[in-house]
Amino acid sequence: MQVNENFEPVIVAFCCNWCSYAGADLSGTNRLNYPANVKIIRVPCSCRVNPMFILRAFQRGADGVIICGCHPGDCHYTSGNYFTRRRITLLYSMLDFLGIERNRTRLEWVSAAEGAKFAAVMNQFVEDVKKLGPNRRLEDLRCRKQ
Amino acid sequence: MQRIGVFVCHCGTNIAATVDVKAVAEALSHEPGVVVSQDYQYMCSESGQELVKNAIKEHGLTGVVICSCSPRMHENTFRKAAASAGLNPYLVEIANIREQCSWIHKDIASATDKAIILGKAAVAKVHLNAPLTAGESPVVKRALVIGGGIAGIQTALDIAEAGFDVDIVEKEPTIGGKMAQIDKTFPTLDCAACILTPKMVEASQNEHITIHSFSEVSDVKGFVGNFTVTIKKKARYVDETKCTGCGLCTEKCPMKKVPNEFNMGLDNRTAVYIPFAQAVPKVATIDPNYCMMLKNGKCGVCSKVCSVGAIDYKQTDKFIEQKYGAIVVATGFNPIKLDKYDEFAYSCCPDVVTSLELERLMNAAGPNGGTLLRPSDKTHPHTIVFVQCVGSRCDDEKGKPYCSKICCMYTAKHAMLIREKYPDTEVYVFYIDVRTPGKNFDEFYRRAVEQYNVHYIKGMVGKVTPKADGKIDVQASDLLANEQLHINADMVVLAAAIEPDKTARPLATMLTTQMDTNDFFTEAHPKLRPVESATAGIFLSGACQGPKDIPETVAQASAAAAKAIGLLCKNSITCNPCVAHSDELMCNGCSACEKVCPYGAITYQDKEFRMPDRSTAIRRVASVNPAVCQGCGACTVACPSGAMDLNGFSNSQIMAEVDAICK
Amino acid sequence: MQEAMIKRAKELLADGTVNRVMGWKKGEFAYDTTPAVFETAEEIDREFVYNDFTQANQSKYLIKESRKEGKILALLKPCDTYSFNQLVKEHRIIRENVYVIGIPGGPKIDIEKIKAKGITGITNVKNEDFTLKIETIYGVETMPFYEAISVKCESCKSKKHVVYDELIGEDGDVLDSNRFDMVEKLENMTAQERYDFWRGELSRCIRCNACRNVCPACTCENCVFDNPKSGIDQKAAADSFEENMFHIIRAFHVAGRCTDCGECSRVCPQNIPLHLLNRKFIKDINCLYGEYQAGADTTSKAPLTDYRTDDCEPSVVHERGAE
Amino acid sequence: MLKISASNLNALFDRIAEKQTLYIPVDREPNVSEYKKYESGMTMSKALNTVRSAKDFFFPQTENLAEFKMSGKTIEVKDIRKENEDFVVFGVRACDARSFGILDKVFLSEPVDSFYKNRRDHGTIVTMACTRPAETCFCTTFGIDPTVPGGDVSVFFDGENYFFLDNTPKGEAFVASVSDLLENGDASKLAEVQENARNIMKKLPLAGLSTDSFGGERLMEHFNSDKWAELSESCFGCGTCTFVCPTCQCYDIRDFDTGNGIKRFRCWDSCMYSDFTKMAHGNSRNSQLERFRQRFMHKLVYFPANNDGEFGCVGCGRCLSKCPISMNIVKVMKALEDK
Repeated sequence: MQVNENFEPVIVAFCCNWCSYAGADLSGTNRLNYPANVKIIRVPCSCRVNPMFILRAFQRGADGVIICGCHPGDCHYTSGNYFTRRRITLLYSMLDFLGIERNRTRLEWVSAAEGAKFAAVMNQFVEDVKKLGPNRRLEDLRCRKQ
Repeated sequence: MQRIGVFVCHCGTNIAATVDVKAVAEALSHEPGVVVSQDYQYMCSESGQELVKNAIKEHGLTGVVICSCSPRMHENTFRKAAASAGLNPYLVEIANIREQCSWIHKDIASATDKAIILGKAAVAKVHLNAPLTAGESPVVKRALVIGGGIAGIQTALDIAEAGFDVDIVEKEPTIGGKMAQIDKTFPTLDCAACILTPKMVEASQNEHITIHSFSEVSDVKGFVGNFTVTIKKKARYVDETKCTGCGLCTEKCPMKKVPNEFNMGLDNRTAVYIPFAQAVPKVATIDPNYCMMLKNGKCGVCSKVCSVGAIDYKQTDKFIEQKYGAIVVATGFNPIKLDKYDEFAYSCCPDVVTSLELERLMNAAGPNGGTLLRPSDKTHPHTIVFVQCVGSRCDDEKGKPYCSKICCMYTAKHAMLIREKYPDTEVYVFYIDVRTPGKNFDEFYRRAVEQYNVHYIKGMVGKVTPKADGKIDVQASDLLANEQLHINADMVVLAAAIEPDKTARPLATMLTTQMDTNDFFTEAHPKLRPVESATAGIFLSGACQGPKDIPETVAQASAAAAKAIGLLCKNSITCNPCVAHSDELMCNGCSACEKVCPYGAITYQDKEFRMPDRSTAIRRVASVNPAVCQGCGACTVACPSGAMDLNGFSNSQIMAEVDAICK
Repeated sequence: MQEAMIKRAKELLADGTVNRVMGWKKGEFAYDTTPAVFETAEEIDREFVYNDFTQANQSKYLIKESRKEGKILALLKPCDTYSFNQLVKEHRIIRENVYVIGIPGGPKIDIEKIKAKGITGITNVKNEDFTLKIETIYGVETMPFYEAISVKCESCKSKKHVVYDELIGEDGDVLDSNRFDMVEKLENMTAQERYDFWRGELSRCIRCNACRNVCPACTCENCVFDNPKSGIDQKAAADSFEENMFHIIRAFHVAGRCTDCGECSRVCPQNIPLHLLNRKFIKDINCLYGEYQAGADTTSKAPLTDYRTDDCEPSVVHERGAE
Repeated sequence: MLKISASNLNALFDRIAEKQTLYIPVDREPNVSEYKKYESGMTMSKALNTVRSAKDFFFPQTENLAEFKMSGKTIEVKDIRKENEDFVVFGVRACDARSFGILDKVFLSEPVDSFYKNRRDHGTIVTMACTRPAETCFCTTFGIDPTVPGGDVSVFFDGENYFFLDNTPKGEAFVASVSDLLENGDASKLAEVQENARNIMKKLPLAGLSTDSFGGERLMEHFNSDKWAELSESCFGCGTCTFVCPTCQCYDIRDFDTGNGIKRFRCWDSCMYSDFTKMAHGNSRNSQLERFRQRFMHKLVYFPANNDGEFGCVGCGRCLSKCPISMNIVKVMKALEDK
């Protein structure tokens, strides 16, 4: 596949407040690099992420969406990420069914201690999305930047 | 019209070295609604906060965006600053341009661009922030302890010690639980009754403690600080207030063939009974399954002999309702039933017993007065085989996947006691692993092996077969010697796995607390909140949360008490205002939100509504109790109509952030 | 069958068990039956009809009807009973106010399949030994019955009534249906092929909302797509994204609740196979979280309000083989 | 009369498409047709009519009206109107041809809708006479003769040849532009074909339907009829009838925030929808009965009252075949008409 070196994808990352957002902070504290393409939105729990938000991001021009939450079993709210896991699995499966590229979506479990993992996950994800090129199958043409 | 102030922090050079903070402030000053946009060396410093406060007053700000370090660091600092300047603290948003920007990027241009986008997202969000007020709800200064074993007793005593009223609900006629049935305790070998019964008496005499024995919790409503609990006092056909516990009725009762639960059915009791001599309350109870009077109206002996007229055959179940601020669950455990373990001949051979049965057989108050005799022929056993992990660490559906934790130690105790008292007895212990973590535990086990010559054999017992001569053939494998063994035993003792009491699951449903697949209550956090349930105001004490020995149980009981006391000390609870709320006009009443709420914060009620066409309709709608909701947001996604939303993280706020980032 | 239903409905009206009967009313042609509520025996005699064309799922009407004074008789086909049960489970239908008679279901005929043969001017359709005799103003035409079976009946999942107070005719069994074949076929395509397929289908959407409004799982007081406060309201699909958005979100909102009654595809004026989206979710749920049939009972936990600690990770989607 | 043989029809299409955009009805599935932009090799559908009406060409489902661009705190308004290109719609039936007249009354009366007018000015409508009507047809109820279909150019088919008759100057220009492909032909068979079709129309199940009981003067009587409750009770409130209808012309105007600006667009609306007529004070029609009544009152009473007795329905029958519950204007008329 041809990779456009100049393509800078827009990546939206939803991070739960208790684990993954703290994990992201930790990767900052440890000065672990990941691309500036990633912009984080803080949510109380990964189970707060409504499929609407994910579609909204793609509509508005995101090229990749990643959701990060506490590891299963470690949810601050005990069960939130278990619901997340089912919902997001089904949603991603549906997007795949509609022919949307699978690698534009991801769910990762990152604990507050896993700063290194957070950076590694983001590096990998940005690279994967770069390979895919701009999101064309699930964008709203009206929102495309002129 | 919104008047938003943006404050960009340099954090010394932490931010300013990689982010052009002046450019960020300049760019954000052009965002809609932004009336002031400034940068400063250290925004969290006293003078930095002053800058924010002054701007709030000077510009009449309706929202504040701080571009700085992580909100996990200083969100509270800036909220407090805003509040002191008269702005609702929840109108402050933080853009994290340090941990999530300046510290991870090296290129100034891209880091600055990103910081601007993060700032724009925060501005977009703060446009939609609503002023929130933390609510308060009063705390009823009374605790309920469910279960009157050593866990429940200890918790109740500790709470009472702090000066709060506490009720114990115990389903049996007496408190004491499993510990009352135990003979000696490891690793000190002191007498269980000697350390437990004084506590039972102390509980019964404490002015702050009320014991509801022979009672069950039948309904729980409400939430942290304000539970309403219905307690069912089961009919015991004896007036507790009159009965003196003299025991005359139990002597005279003609129905003497009732299996005695306290002695694990190894001997009999009468239909009217007091479970054991030191029972608390020491009050008789009539067993309606066996009492001739209650069954067919022919007898009445107990009533005739009772000098205080305490017998009341017409007594019925009574329900009392009481309000509590905190509830502690201490429902304990039971050994599993072994009827599926045919290979150990438990059902067919009386000389194959469980460890708890052995406790009674060896107890001075037990069926044999403390002399260890075979149940079948009352002879002295010379060879005893202990089988470990019966139903524990088990892959199949007969048993439990977990380690029951206490068996290794009590078996060592049993083996040691038998060797001590009956040195002519050979004792074999078949084990998978011997697990002895705990203070003085391993020393204890080694004493059993080294000092008392107990034969520990790593291996499995394959089959136990009763023989015609009254002996028992134990067929086993010795994994270390790699050989098959046959032991000609007189008794076999099975270390049955322990499981949570059967009353726990319906109770968990009433309490809206969570359980794992084994029916143990789930703690709010396995490491950091081990004695709290995820449901606020519900605490966990003892083996209901997982297998435990006595010292651990008591430690957890006191910890649970401390947590309950911490709650009861408060006059009211301040609630997190970032909680879910339901728009009743949009709610369908489908219950999806209720099903995903881990806290039981959502209830439904039928309400009358005036419909747009001016008719009146009764609709089932959800409401969220803000005192119970913890703000996870699971319900907001489960709700298809969007009636459920979350304060501080509303659908529109998050979408505004998405839009700003993707712009 | 129609006679037995009329007889029993009139009996229940007469003895006061019910005060209304929900059924189907004759139309202008042989095939255009309309769901209707009857209040008298005379109305029933005059207009009640049950035939090969009475396809409409009546469960959704019972939300409103079960909240009215008195009790209503519902005549439910096997597939309708699933929707009914699901609505009872979600507290939408008040069960006590409905007397349910289970009636035999399809296969029903889709008039459009007859018209697709070029047959027009239809004045009557008779089913004679599984051959349709279609009378038209241009003469009589015939076609095999099975070629005219409606899409929803072609892959019938169950002939069993999961709820009823009494039955007319015999109860059947849950069937081993082929309903996931098309989903599977699509899954086996490449992402590009799937994208092209769905673009072709969904681009025809005119956002008439027929699929949503007929759907017994879509019973929101105010749909997010109609509610300006939701942030995703839209009146028309002004961009291809919005066509996708509407159908994805709608399928997601009914995931785990959709009984696969097939009404969405039946009513789509543009013949978009919308049921495939719902079936995709049903298939995924069955494969990933264990067999689940919405509406089969009124007590089980719906898959999306439930979880297991050992559920699979979303990577199962990403690892499904090459795109 | 000028004609072209059936075998040469595609040559005609190719010629038209050279100069203008041409739309013809094409089968999507057997006998399910839709208008498509003509590309060489496409075959014209033999189905009686398209699923969607032809109103889309002049009144599309969504249409941008204006754009606002925001830079910082300033707003710039952009007029995005531009002159349309010429186009031809081929194969429009008499009912749809009549619908344009109804839409014209709405959009071309003052104030003139410039978006609509622009499209109308640039579109040439080539109609096709009906020979094989369906049971759902009732255009004759509204005085339409489907064998004389109107439009800028009427086309008649006698089984072998297509005959062209221009009705307007635009039609004349159209015929002239393709005259080298046409030849003079004997149209004698046409009268027979037309007579045959008219006879079929008389035998159709809905042939007896009449508008006698309707019109502006019957307003209060019909508005207050107790039949509406029963008629509307099964209506789900979807917009299928309005969206397949060639004469429904209600729309909503909305703003879409793209993140970089606002696009103001209009889109079809349906009086069947619960938020139709929702205003700041609330909604004046809160029940499905009121909404349902509105649609049929509009077509049968209000519209003729304001438009010299012309009804707002052309009898195309689309709503009869597409309503999910088979409730439609015919059933309404039959329920309300004088017995």
